[in-house]
Amino acid sequence: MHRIVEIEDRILETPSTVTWRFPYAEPCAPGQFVMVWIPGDDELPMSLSYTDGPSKGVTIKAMGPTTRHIQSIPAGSRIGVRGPYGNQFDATPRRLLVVGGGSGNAVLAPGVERALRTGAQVTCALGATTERELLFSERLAGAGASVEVATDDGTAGTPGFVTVVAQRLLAEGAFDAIWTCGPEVMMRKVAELALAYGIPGYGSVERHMKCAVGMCDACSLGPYHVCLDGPVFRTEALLSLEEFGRTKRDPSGRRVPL
Amino acid sequence: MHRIVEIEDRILETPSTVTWRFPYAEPCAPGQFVMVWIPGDDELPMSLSYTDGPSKGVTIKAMGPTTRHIQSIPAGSRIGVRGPYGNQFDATPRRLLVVGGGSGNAVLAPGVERALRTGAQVTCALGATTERELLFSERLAGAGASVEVATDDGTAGTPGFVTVVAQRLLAEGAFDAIWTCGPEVMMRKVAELALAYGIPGYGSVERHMKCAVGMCDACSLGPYHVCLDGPVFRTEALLSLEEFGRTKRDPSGRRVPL
Amino acid sequence: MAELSVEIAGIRLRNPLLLASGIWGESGQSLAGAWDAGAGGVITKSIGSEPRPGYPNPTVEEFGSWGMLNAMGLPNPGIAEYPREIAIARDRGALVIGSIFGGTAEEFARLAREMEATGVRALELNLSCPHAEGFGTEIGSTPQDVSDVVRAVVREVKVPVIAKITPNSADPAGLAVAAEEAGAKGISAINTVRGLAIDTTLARPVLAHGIGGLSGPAIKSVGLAAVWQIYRKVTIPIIGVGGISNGIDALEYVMAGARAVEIGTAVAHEGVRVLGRIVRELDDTLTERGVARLADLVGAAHRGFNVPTADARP
Amino acid sequence: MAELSVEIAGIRLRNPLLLASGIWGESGQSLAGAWDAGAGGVITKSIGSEPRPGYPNPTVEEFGSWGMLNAMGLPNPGIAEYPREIAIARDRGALVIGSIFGGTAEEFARLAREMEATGVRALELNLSCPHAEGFGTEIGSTPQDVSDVVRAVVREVKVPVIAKITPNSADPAGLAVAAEEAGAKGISAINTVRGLAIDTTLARPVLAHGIGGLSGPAIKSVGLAAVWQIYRKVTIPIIGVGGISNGIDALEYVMAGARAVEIGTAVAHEGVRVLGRIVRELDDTLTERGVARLADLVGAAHRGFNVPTADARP
Ligand SMILES: Cc1cc2nc3c(=O)[nH]c(=O)nc-3n(C[C@H](O)[C@H](O)[C@H](O)COP(=O)(O)OP(=O)(O)OC[C@H]3O[C@@H](n4cnc5c(N)ncnc54)[C@H](O)[C@@H]3O)c2cc1C
Ligand SMILES: Cc1cc2nc3c(=O)[nH]c(=O)nc-3n(C[C@H](O)[C@H](O)[C@H](O)COP(=O)(O)OP(=O)(O)OC[C@H]3O[C@@H](n4cnc5c(N)ncnc54)[C@H](O)[C@@H]3O)c2cc1C
Ligand SMILES: Cc1cc2nc3c(=O)[nH]c(=O)nc-3n(C[C@H](O)[C@H](O)[C@H](O)COP(=O)(O)O)c2cc1C
Ligand SMILES: Cc1cc2nc3c(=O)[nH]c(=O)nc-3n(C[C@H](O)[C@H](O)[C@H](O)COP(=O)(O)O)c2cc1C
Ligand code: FES
Ligand code: FES
Repeated sequence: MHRIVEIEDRILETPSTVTWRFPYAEPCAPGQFVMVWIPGDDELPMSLSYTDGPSKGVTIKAMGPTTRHIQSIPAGSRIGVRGPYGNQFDATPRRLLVVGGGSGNAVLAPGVERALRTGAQVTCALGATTERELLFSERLAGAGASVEVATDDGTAGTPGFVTVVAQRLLAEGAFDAIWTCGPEVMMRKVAELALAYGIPGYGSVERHMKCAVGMCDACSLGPYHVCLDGPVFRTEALLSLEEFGRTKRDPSGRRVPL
Repeated sequence: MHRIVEIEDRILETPSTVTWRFPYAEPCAPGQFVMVWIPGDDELPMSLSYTDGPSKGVTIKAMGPTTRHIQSIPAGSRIGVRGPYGNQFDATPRRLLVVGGGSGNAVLAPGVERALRTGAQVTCALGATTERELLFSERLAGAGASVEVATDDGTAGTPGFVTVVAQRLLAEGAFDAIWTCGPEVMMRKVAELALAYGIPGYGSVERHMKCAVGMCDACSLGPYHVCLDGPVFRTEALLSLEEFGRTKRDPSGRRVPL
Repeated sequence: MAELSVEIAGIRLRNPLLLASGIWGESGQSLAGAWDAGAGGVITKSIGSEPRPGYPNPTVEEFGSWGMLNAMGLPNPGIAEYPREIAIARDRGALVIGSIFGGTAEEFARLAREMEATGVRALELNLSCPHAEGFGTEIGSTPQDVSDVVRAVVREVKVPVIAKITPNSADPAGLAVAAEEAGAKGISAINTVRGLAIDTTLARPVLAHGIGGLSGPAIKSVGLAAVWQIYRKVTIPIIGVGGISNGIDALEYVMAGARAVEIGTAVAHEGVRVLGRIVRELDDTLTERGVARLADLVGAAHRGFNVPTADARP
Repeated sequence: MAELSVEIAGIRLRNPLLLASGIWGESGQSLAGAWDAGAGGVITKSIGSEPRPGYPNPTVEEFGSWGMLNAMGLPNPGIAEYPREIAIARDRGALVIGSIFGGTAEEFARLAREMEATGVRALELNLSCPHAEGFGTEIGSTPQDVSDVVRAVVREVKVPVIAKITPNSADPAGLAVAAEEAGAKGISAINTVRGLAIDTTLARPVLAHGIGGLSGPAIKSVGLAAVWQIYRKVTIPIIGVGGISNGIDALEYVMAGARAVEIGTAVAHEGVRVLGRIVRELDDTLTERGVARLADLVGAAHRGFNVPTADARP
């Protein structure tokens, strides 16, 4: 059932990304997502960027018509929320490497905070196209993570892809687990690194979603359904899928290039 | 929902009355009734004559086609049961007078046993047409009640109506409450006695039942519904009803003489 | 305190909650009890020409707390006996609507005359009982049937006539349109949805009649769909029925297009005090949301709503 | 171990549980997954002539654990793209039934030819989607429509044709009879029941399309009633659908007259392992009750059952 809630807080994170905080009593875990309904517009899957306490949050990047429209919706507006759905990030790593890109950082953030609270050592490699688009690097550094940054245009941190930073961190330090979320080409690279270093990897994946409860098949990914078996998968499992990083299904169910 | 159960025990109580014991896990209280479905035949309201433990019981007197058919149904047969429905006898009297007639004794029995277990003094005046039809006098005497009997034909106890015995008991002893169940003319007399002696009276009443959940209006009795507000009523309330002891409704809802 | 009174078919109701037909409707004292409990009006059991005992038990099967199947078989004391029950309810001040059922348009017309004479404020025609051979849905399943019955009744009586429509139809709105064109002053939607339950240990239907009608929360969305579609096709007021058990449910119906609602299955277990509770919930909700008049919300969910096409996206 | 295999429309199923159309039916790997989980067969998503994205979200609203409303809008990749998905499922050994929908009898016939060419073992015609403008119920709501479509399809293909019937009808059995007379070799009943949900704080329908279809436990009794009535009118096998979520539910359908059943909404949250669970429950129940062959129970609830009259009692 949809619950109608008011956006209590609206934070402009970057020029193209907004966070909404809203009251939502359901227990939620890092990695899980909710379906967010903009009445009169679409309903979209959004990972929770804040999972603790009575007030949950999502962080939304402008990608198409609805997510662009979302950027201008004021606090106090009403939205529909259902969920949480899906699985969560493993709660037990001790030395954790996190590799995020773009809005993927928002998906990873609450899990990083939880890991830090339970005493883990967390190193984050966070990527963005440009400095102003960099998401949650301060939030995670403030929480106690060691944060390295990469931007495509070199306006902050290492110039180039975040995977390069990740590769260096893996060469330098020891990790028990790698978490990743971002563009699939990036995640494929991280998955390959995890394999090469023999470290368990976990990646949060996106596919088109409609029902979110494992019925309509919209989100099928190989033998899996992202809404039911994911969104967090072992990167080994992802690597074995011919679709991963290459194709997805459009709303009609046709396979299209990613 | 109907639960289908097997009759585990079948006891011929009198030539016209049979008791069925059956497994039924729902908690039940003295005074409450269940709907008993004879597959292929009717479904009828029956007060519980055994309310404790995993095995409940009903005691059924042959009155018409279905209750006659019931007398010959063997143990091991399957019946449908739903409920329990309705309210219960007051659980707190200390000195209790019980006035039963015919199959009404079965309705009163589990309440008497409960009262005795909680330390009450119980005096029972039990009536029947004839000795062989007398129901549960040994059961209640065995449980510790002081039992007096009346039969219409004088084959046992005081000849004549049980209300005469009740009147004598009321004149002799002191009581905190009177319970009654039997033909309505008998109950009306008991209700008047309760009023005259200023003792709270409770009577269990029958009306035609269909839904048993307070919806169809079949069991309406003045402003009450026997399935919802009863079957146990304060006798004062019953006395105030023009219908009590005089008319009932047939299955079509027409008022007919009792 | 929000203004809850509404007008349907020229009758002002103190609030939009009506006791549904077949619930607490055989006895005048029960009808009066529902009125005293806070109903805006009470609808009688559907009354026919002759006393009718209905089907044998089991007549009811409950599904959890979200549904109920019944096949009562239209038991009723018959139109000759029934006026005394209505008199009891009217003497207590109740606003009574008389429900009738018949096998032909002529029978409906005859019953309507007799029912009108009891002083009821309106008639509800049961064109929609899903389990009575020869009555109900069988006579109300085509626009032509609905039209014939409504026309015959309207000719005979002065009180407003409300047609109660079945959901067991490809097009409930088409039935409503037929009723409006034939002179009905209101539409009630819906009656129960055709259903069946089987006990697998006995390998037989649970209800003595086999087929019955589903009611309760399970059919709320079905009733809402019917009211929604009917609202887009007729101008006479609609009375929403089906699965209402709290104030929000009632409000859903109002926003779908209902001007009043009926409460049936929710009376089970709780009794008619459920009517008072729902009135209070409705009042509290409106007050909380700053809505002064319930009537302003009738059909509110239609405003600004456009049906999207399946080709709206790439 | 009871014998669970059944024959429908000349096809032997290893057990009577089919994955319902529209559930895990867009991708070949999902169909294969349902087969691997234990289904007796899998039915594809209803496929049309062109790729169709379906309606915008929200497309689904859940009611507790007893009901679900959906208006997907028949999204599908189109018949040109779909054969590769069927090939994946067939390569894994799955028994696949192809579901199609169209706007006219001719379109159905054309799709049927193309679907048959993919190697499906039977066709299911979706004559019953309650929320797709111009398709589904709109084309399957009269016996004439059903007859026209079935006849056109049967002429074109060799595989058996199964007509999926709507419950949103005064007489689902009449639709089934029309399908049988037109050459259908099986009847599936039912599709979803027309429904609507409104959010009262927003004063608007919850689903983007407004009207949707109700599924899940709420409609089990509705599906059972349809199967019951159809069984009394046709001789071809019936596939029961609607609200089945355990072995007893499936058995109710079998006793009402179904030779096989489809599982839809029960897949939600649990995934297709629900199919394996229901097969096991069915097997355990039969074994416990000493029934050797499920097929012997088809229609068992009809034996010895007589509809009583309402005048059976004084
Ligand atoms: C599990 C999950 C979690 C997500 N978490 C976040 C998040 O935390 N922050 C964030 O900014 N984005 C997240 N997304 C992606 C987000 O849902 C899409 O960016 C958004 O739906 C785009 O919608 P649009 O209408 O603006 O764009 P469109 O122009 O419609 O599409 C832009 C992109 O979004 C995809 N998209 C559109 N509708 C859906 C849908 N119903 N389901 C999935 N993808 C869709 C399109 O396929 C396309 O790739 C998540 C997606 C999934 C599946
Ligand atoms: C709350 C309640 C508790 C009861 N408890 C007992 C009990 O413990 N033992 C017992 O022997 N009897 C009990 N009865 C009475 C019993 O239900 C009837 O005697 C029985 O229904 C008769 O059915 P029949 O078909 O054999 O007779 P019929 O010939 O049909 O009728 C004989 C009498 O029973 C009445 N009756 C028939 N059907 C019903 C019905 N559905 N509901 C109510 N009355 C009906 C008739 O009106 C008539 O007065 C109880 C009744 C009620 C309402
Ligand atoms: C036990 C019962 C008896 C009913 N009898 C009648 C009736 O006599 N006439 C009628 O028009 N509707 C009858 N109905 C239908 C209700 O009036 C109502 O339309 C339906 O139950 C849906 O509403 P609900 O979900 O609130 O019960 C009956 C329903 C029930 C449950
Ligand atoms: C999300 C969803 C999508 C569906 N899509 C189709 C479809 O494409 N074709 C079809 O014939 N039925 C479709 N149906 C109907 C189901 O096949 C089934 O008939 C109905 O849901 C009742 O069964 P259930 O209660 O087990 O779900 C769909 C149902 C749901 C819930
Ligand atoms: S979104 Fe429907 S199956 Fe995942
Ligand atoms: S038996 Fe139906 S109201 Fe009591």
